Amino acid sequence: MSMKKFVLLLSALALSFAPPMALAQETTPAETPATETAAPAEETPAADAAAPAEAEKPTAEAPAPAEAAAPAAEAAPAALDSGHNAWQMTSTALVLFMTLPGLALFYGGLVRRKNVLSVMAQCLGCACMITPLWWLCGYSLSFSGGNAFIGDMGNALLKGIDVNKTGAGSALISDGIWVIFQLTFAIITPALIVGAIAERMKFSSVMLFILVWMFAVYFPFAHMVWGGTGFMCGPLNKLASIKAIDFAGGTVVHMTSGWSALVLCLILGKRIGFGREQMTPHSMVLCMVGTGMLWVGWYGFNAGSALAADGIAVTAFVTTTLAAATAGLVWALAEWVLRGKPSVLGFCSGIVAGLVVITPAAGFVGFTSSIIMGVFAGAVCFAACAYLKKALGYDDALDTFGVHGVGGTMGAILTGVFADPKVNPLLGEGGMNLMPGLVMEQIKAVGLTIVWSVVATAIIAYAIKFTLGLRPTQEVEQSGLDLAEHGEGGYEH
Amino acid sequence: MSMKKFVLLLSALALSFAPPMALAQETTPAETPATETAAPAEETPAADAAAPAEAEKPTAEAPAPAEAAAPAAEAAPAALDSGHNAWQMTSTALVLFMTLPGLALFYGGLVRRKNVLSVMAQCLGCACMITPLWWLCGYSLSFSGGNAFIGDMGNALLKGIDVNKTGAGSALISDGIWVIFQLTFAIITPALIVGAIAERMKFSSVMLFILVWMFAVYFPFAHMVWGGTGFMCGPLNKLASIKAIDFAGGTVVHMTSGWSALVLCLILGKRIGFGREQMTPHSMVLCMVGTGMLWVGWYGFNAGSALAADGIAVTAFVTTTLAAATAGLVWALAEWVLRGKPSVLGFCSGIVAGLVVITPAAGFVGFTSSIIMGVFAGAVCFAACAYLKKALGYDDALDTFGVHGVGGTMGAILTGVFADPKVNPLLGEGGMNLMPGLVMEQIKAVGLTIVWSVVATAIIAYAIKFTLGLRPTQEVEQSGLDLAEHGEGGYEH
Amino acid sequence: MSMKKFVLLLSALALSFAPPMALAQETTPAETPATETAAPAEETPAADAAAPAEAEKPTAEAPAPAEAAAPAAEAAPAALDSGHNAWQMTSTALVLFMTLPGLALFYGGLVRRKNVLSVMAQCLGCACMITPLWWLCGYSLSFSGGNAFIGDMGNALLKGIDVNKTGAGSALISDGIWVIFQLTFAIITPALIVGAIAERMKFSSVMLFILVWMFAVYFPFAHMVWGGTGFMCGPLNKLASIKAIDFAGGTVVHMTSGWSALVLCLILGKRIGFGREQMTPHSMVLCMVGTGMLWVGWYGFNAGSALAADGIAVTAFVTTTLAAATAGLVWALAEWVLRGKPSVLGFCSGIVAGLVVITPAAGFVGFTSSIIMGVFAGAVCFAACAYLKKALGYDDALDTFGVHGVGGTMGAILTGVFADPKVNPLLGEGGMNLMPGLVMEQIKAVGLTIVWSVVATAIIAYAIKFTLGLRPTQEVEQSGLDLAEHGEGGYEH
Amino acid sequence: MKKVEAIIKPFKLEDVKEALHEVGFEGMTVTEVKGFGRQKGHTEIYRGSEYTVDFLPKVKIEVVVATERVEAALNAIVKAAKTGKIGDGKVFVSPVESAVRIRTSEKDEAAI
Amino acid sequence: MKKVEAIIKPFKLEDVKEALHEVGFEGMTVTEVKGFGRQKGHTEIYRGSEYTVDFLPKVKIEVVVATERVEAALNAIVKAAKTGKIGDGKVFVSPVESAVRIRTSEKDEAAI
Amino acid sequence: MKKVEAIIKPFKLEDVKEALHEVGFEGMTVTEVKGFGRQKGHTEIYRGSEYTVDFLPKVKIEVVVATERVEAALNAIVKAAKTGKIGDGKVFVSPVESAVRIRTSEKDEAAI
Ligand SMILES: Nc1ncnc2c1ncn2[C@@H]1O[C@H](COP(=O)(O)OP(=O)(O)O)[C@@H](O)[C@H]1O
Ligand SMILES: Nc1ncnc2c1ncn2[C@@H]1O[C@H](COP(=O)(O)OP(=O)(O)O)[C@@H](O)[C@H]1O
Ligand SMILES: Nc1ncnc2c1ncn2[C@@H]1O[C@H](COP(=O)(O)OP(=O)(O)O)[C@@H](O)[C@H]1O
Repeated sequence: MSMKKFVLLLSALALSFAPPMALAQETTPAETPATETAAPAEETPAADAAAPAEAEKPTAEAPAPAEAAAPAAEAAPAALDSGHNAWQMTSTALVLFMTLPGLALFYGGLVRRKNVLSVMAQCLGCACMITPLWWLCGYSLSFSGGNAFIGDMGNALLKGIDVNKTGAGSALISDGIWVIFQLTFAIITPALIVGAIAERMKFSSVMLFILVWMFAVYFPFAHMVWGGTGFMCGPLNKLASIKAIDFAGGTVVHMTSGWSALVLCLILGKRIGFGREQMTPHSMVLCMVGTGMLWVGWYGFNAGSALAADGIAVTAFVTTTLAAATAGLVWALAEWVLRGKPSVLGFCSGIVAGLVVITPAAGFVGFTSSIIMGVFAGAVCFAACAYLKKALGYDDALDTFGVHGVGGTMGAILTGVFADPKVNPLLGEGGMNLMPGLVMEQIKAVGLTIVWSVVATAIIAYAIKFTLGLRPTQEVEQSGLDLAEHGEGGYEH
Repeated sequence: MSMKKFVLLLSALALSFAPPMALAQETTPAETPATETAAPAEETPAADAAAPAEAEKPTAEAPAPAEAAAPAAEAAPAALDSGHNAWQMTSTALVLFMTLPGLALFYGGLVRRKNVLSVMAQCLGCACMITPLWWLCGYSLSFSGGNAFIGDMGNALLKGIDVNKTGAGSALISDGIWVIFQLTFAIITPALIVGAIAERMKFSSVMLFILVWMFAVYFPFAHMVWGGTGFMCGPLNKLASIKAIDFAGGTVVHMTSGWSALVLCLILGKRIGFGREQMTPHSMVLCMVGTGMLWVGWYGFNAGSALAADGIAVTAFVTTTLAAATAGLVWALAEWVLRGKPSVLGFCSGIVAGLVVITPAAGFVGFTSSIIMGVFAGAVCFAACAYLKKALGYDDALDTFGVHGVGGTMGAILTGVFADPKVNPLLGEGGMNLMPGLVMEQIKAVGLTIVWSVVATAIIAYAIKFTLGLRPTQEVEQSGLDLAEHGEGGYEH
Repeated sequence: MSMKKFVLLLSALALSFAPPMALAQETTPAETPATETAAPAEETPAADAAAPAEAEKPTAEAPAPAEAAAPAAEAAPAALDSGHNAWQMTSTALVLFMTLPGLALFYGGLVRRKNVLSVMAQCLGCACMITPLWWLCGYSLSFSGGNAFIGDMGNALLKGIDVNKTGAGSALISDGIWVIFQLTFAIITPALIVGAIAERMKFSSVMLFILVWMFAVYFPFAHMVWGGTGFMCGPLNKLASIKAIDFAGGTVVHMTSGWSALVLCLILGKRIGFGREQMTPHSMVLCMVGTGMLWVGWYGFNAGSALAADGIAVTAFVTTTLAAATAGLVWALAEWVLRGKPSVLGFCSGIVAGLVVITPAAGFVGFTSSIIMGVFAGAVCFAACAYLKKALGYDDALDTFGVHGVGGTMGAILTGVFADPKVNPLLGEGGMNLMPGLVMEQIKAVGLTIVWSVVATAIIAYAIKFTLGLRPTQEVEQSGLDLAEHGEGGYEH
Repeated sequence: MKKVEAIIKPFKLEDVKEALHEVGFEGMTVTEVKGFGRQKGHTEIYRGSEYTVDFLPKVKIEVVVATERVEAALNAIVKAAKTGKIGDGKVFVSPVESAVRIRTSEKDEAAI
Repeated sequence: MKKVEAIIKPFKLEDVKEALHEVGFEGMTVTEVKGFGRQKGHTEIYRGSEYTVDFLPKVKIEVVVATERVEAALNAIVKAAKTGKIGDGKVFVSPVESAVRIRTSEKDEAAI
Repeated sequence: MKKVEAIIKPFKLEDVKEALHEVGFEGMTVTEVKGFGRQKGHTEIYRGSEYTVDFLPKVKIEVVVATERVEAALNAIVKAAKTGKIGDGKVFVSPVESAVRIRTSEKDEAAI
């Protein structure tokens, strides 16, 4: 089976990145504990380092590690700032809005009429399942202490989260809103995978896959990239093995979901009738509405990742806008030139691609860089969806891989290329001094993310395939998942 | 007529709660004036009492009574805080978003195609009619001075509302935004009733009913629960006869609308063909989109009710999220186990039920309590809609009673059970010392709300029934209200 | 051709306003340079003048001119205020939301099914094209120095925009967010024109028209009205030839787009089958959803135009609410009385009309004035759409002129009538002393806007007509623009 | 065999279906159609533009029946669909020469 | 009686309806259908996936007429529906044996 | 000429169309219909209210063919549409007396 071969090939390719990682991993055990146990005041990472450069807010983009922030708080108790806190609540609402109903509409419009509710149910299922999970242990495994790869159970049941304290996320916003802000990221990431496997996977299997995947991929990555002791958290962890940067989730969100989506859709197989039947979007109108909501919500995602209503947030706001629009324009123009017509789906896809690509870079790059990244986003993701998919023949139903996988990977690397300490002093010598060799660190982070996502997804997917099974019966698939799996139709008959 | 009997039964049941209320009412005439005339500085309720516990914001959830805030303002003029004010404006926009288009979509998707616009027109009608009414006298009757049951005309035409002053709602947000924030609550409450009577009531009668209902039910309840001299405003009124708490509108919004909806739909009668014809939702897609918007908008509703971007707001934000998702999960799981399939409507209904139940509790309970309340919300409201309605046979078209009536009532009582002074110091001994006997006070508040809503609605509904009439002709109802009442169709034919 | 005559008539009418303008223009060359070169400290306009009246925020509504703010900043460096900045980011997201997907839905629902995507593509095209243009030179031409009519290239490529600096827009928000806030206005303005020419203009011609129109109309007007050296910027430019006021874009946004829309739709001609075929909205549901989003987003538009989360923002928030609802009520009542039925489109049209009319006045008028303006908005725009259009016979497909042209013009004039220095001290003697003769100044501004928009649009439209051509072939128009121009259908077939 | 084809008011579909069931017709095919006839359509006004929607939504029911059972089908339909108001619709009867049940390849009377 | 059944381009519906009215046919039933024939459909491209939509939206008009008026109906339709371009459609005539007006139970010619 | 009218399961449309093409039928008209028959519909539950949706979505294909080619069309359809499960549908054949191609006014066999 060519599909099987493709997965093997991919795993091989993925593993070729592994050696340096393995090395890196070996070295950490020795170093990482040190961070946790000792962490002397003068080594407190981001919090102090960035302070002189940007007096009002210690961390420029990511959480001050809990253990680091605590002593600092004692010395000079950081007060909840109403403005920063207001922005963080707004941002959190905006990121939830991206999934419900943004992504549900974007994806829902692209499937066939008979499957629209199944996609929406999967988005709702993500929100409703992951939220209590986050309370139970998800947040804790992602952000509470732990080693370089995963947190511990210190904040299980959100124990120890005090709304009147700050420092878990940044020194100026409530720890409580930080928890929910991060939750909204944990909700949308697996929901993105839904796009690749749409129209042909059992609801029970989707939910089970996501449940396991959160432990196997999401929590570790949230911890590794944004945790104070994380393996590749350049901005906060002086001892990080990979000193990479990721402003709002290029690796954590888009790459993990994009690459997992590819693998899962390969293992799952193509939709019945793929390449033979019409599988046109049943409502480009819904898709366009979802795009608008995604764009608007993304301001919470990117500018909210500044964890303050400050200059860095504004930088993220500006670069997000410029990249999204530019990529939308480029994609539509590419269609116009190469296919004769600029389509609404082209504009929408380009906009989302631009948003994906700028995500890891949003608070690290300058305005003009974001325009250039937008051009890349539009052009490369267009090519991935229009040519690469055709050439390789996998059935990534709604192009999760083409947009989030390819775009996320490209964005992570370009972030290394365009990152600018003048834009974000945390990168510079006054901060964490991350500039030297940054591109290589980004590539390492990209490699680790691909390997991990591909391998973990393959294992989970095969495990479910041989137990619960992945696909519904042919009859169910042909008559549509909405009726068969949810007992409802999207529209009155 | 069994319907008539049911209404009688209900009124009887309702009145069985009355005696303690009546007693309470008798005692107030003597006490209430005292609040207004004397109100010596040291008795100034919430404002001062809560101050030490939570220095940055005097009132934890509800308006500082105008008369109390005024002198305080002179002593130390409370300045408009840009962050709190920003959050209040955002919240206000979010609550309007809940009605337009959130609720309009949620309800609009659930009716049959031929009635989708009628539901939307009723939502629009609420917004457009109640806004000028609020300016005229609604705000004033709700929040300006007055006695224990209703305000006076002191702020009619919004006279005396100064955007640069604070204190009407809280000491840190502009009085102007407080007025509009409260307006958005006054808009959505009657709009909720629309769900129960959908598809079979004349537009003119709906609007007339709502107009009278605002005076008979909404303004009094807003005043009683959130007014500084209110009959059951525990947090602000030391002399309140019922020392109940209601963070964001369990009694004021969900119970009044839910119980009124039940009575109105009983008096109105069933839709033609009820139980015989297919009355399936014409677009679960719209319903799901509306649900997403309701969830997002509800952050304005609940976290906005903190009247500040502070820790209490964050508590409300967190508990709202946890309860909504948990209830959605529980409802869908209940369907899965009991009916074989988890439906999109199940997720959506559960989410809304969770939001309803947490509303009165949002800023008063801890994280884990909100998860428990979410479980109750999902399970009990599911049972109410799936079994109770069937057993009793009333035609609550879109389950306003099952979700808002049942959920609101349960939420109000559970708020008493789970309220925690460690979460909100206002409840504790350093604050208003509301904990002793709180559950009983909540039950009294619930009883009064049911009696008042049921009786008032019955009177108004019968009055309209015997004058203007409630229902359109059979032909109009069968061909759909959209064309007959609004001269339009929801979709091109 | 009656159409040609009408355009001529209009131009004649337009030019009859010209003489006083011409005069005004003549006098400026002498005065304007002075502003730029000298601009002595004591003449620094708004920034200082308004300061005593409203200590916390120097400019009440519009940008402090860059050159004026700079020296002030040196003396006492204005810090980025987290609350104001948070509100500005929220507002910016809200204004984008108005276009994507708000306006796209509002307009998209009103066209026939076969053209829904073409309207959406035009909205997307505006966002994606104008954003990079804004970065390239649009912002600079609008807000960087320059003469009384147009800015210069000082901020091309957003050079010199520093997110950590303030003053470009107001002294308390980041210059970066000011740039993007203004961008969202630059996006929605041409998108409004799309409504008039819907269903019958080539996509390429629409985009080309808009591209040129931005240079010919939008950038100049943004500069003239809101630029510190602008020709008719009363609040900031002591030397302005027309001392008019426009809070959030009555002239800049609604009048330019409304009048241009009228001229363009006249030159373009009517849709094939106009007056003979059914051209009913294909989905009033989408239109209603769009209306809700427009209303909610408009809070960003109007209250965001305060450039701070202060009392003026709250004033704008309140007046916006009151005017929108009142106008919606009045329009629906007018239909009810005159046509027998209140329609959803009536509510929606009224709401939008109210929002348009209050736009120039939002932060300048009192509450009760906004109710009166709402009544005018509902009544006059209803008459314009229901009677004027019929009488004159032009095919303004979605009533851009009837609502934005007529409403914007009326709003600009009524702003002069109802402006109140007690509401906004900037208008009074302690501020810029704009009250004397304000109505006449407003009328001058209105006249200049009409002349300029009409003439510029006529020239651009004829130029495109005789080169690229304006209309698609008859067959394309009849089979729908979606398939022919974008290769997609709005809904599955 | 004959095809009995009825054009009726949409809200009568349920009644007609039941009436047909009662006299033993289980199979039928239903199509949503637009009808023009004496019954007037309605007027819609959108911001001053008046549109007369001259068609009315109708439902077409097709039942193929053995020739001797035409009368039974016809009567059942007419009785159930009648409201007595204009626009109730028509029933047409036309010849069908053969029928095949796809599943079994049964022919003619056996197929329906 | 005969059934005259025309499959035409959708945008010609209005013209055909008027033409039929002019020669005295008031009643008709219209169905939205998809047509396959010589006329080619169009191609849609969604992110690189090409779909040939091989059907075209058409409208089917059914008029039941007295046998002697078939020619009149046919001519009216053909004249009004013709554009001369491929895909204009067809008209088919087939026998109808009886008709009933549901409202009045009138039969045959009186029913249509 | 005859009209061959088949009511089939929607997902078989593509197969039937191809089968007809293969034996030389290029033109046909397709309508979305709802079928009632022995095949059971499904149940939908909305918050406790159960609805039995008793119709099933079907597709109706109409091909007008020369009398001698009826058999070919019939066979092609039956073969392609068969799944062997209940609800596969029916094919009906009925007489057509004349046909006109609107574009050219060609008549009868030449028109189809
Ligand atoms: N000659 C006809 N051919 C086909 N359908 C017809 C014909 N006349 C009427 N109909 C159909 O019957 C429906 C009802 O006819 P109408 O004249 O309105 O009322 P009535 O059936 O009461 O006479 C029409 O809407 C149309 O669908
Ligand atoms: N044999 C047929 N049976 C039924 N309908 C047909 C047949 N041939 C064509 N049609 C219908 O007529 C329409 C027009 O036919 P087509 O071959 O495209 O063009 P023309 O009518 O100009 O020859 C088709 O789309 C189809 O709906
Ligand atoms: N007597 C009939 N007249 C018209 N259509 C029929 C008739 N009987 C069945 N049909 C159509 O054929 C479809 C299939 O019939 P059904 O009885 O369910 O299964 P089968 O074709 O396997 O016998 C039905 O859904 C209906 O559309």
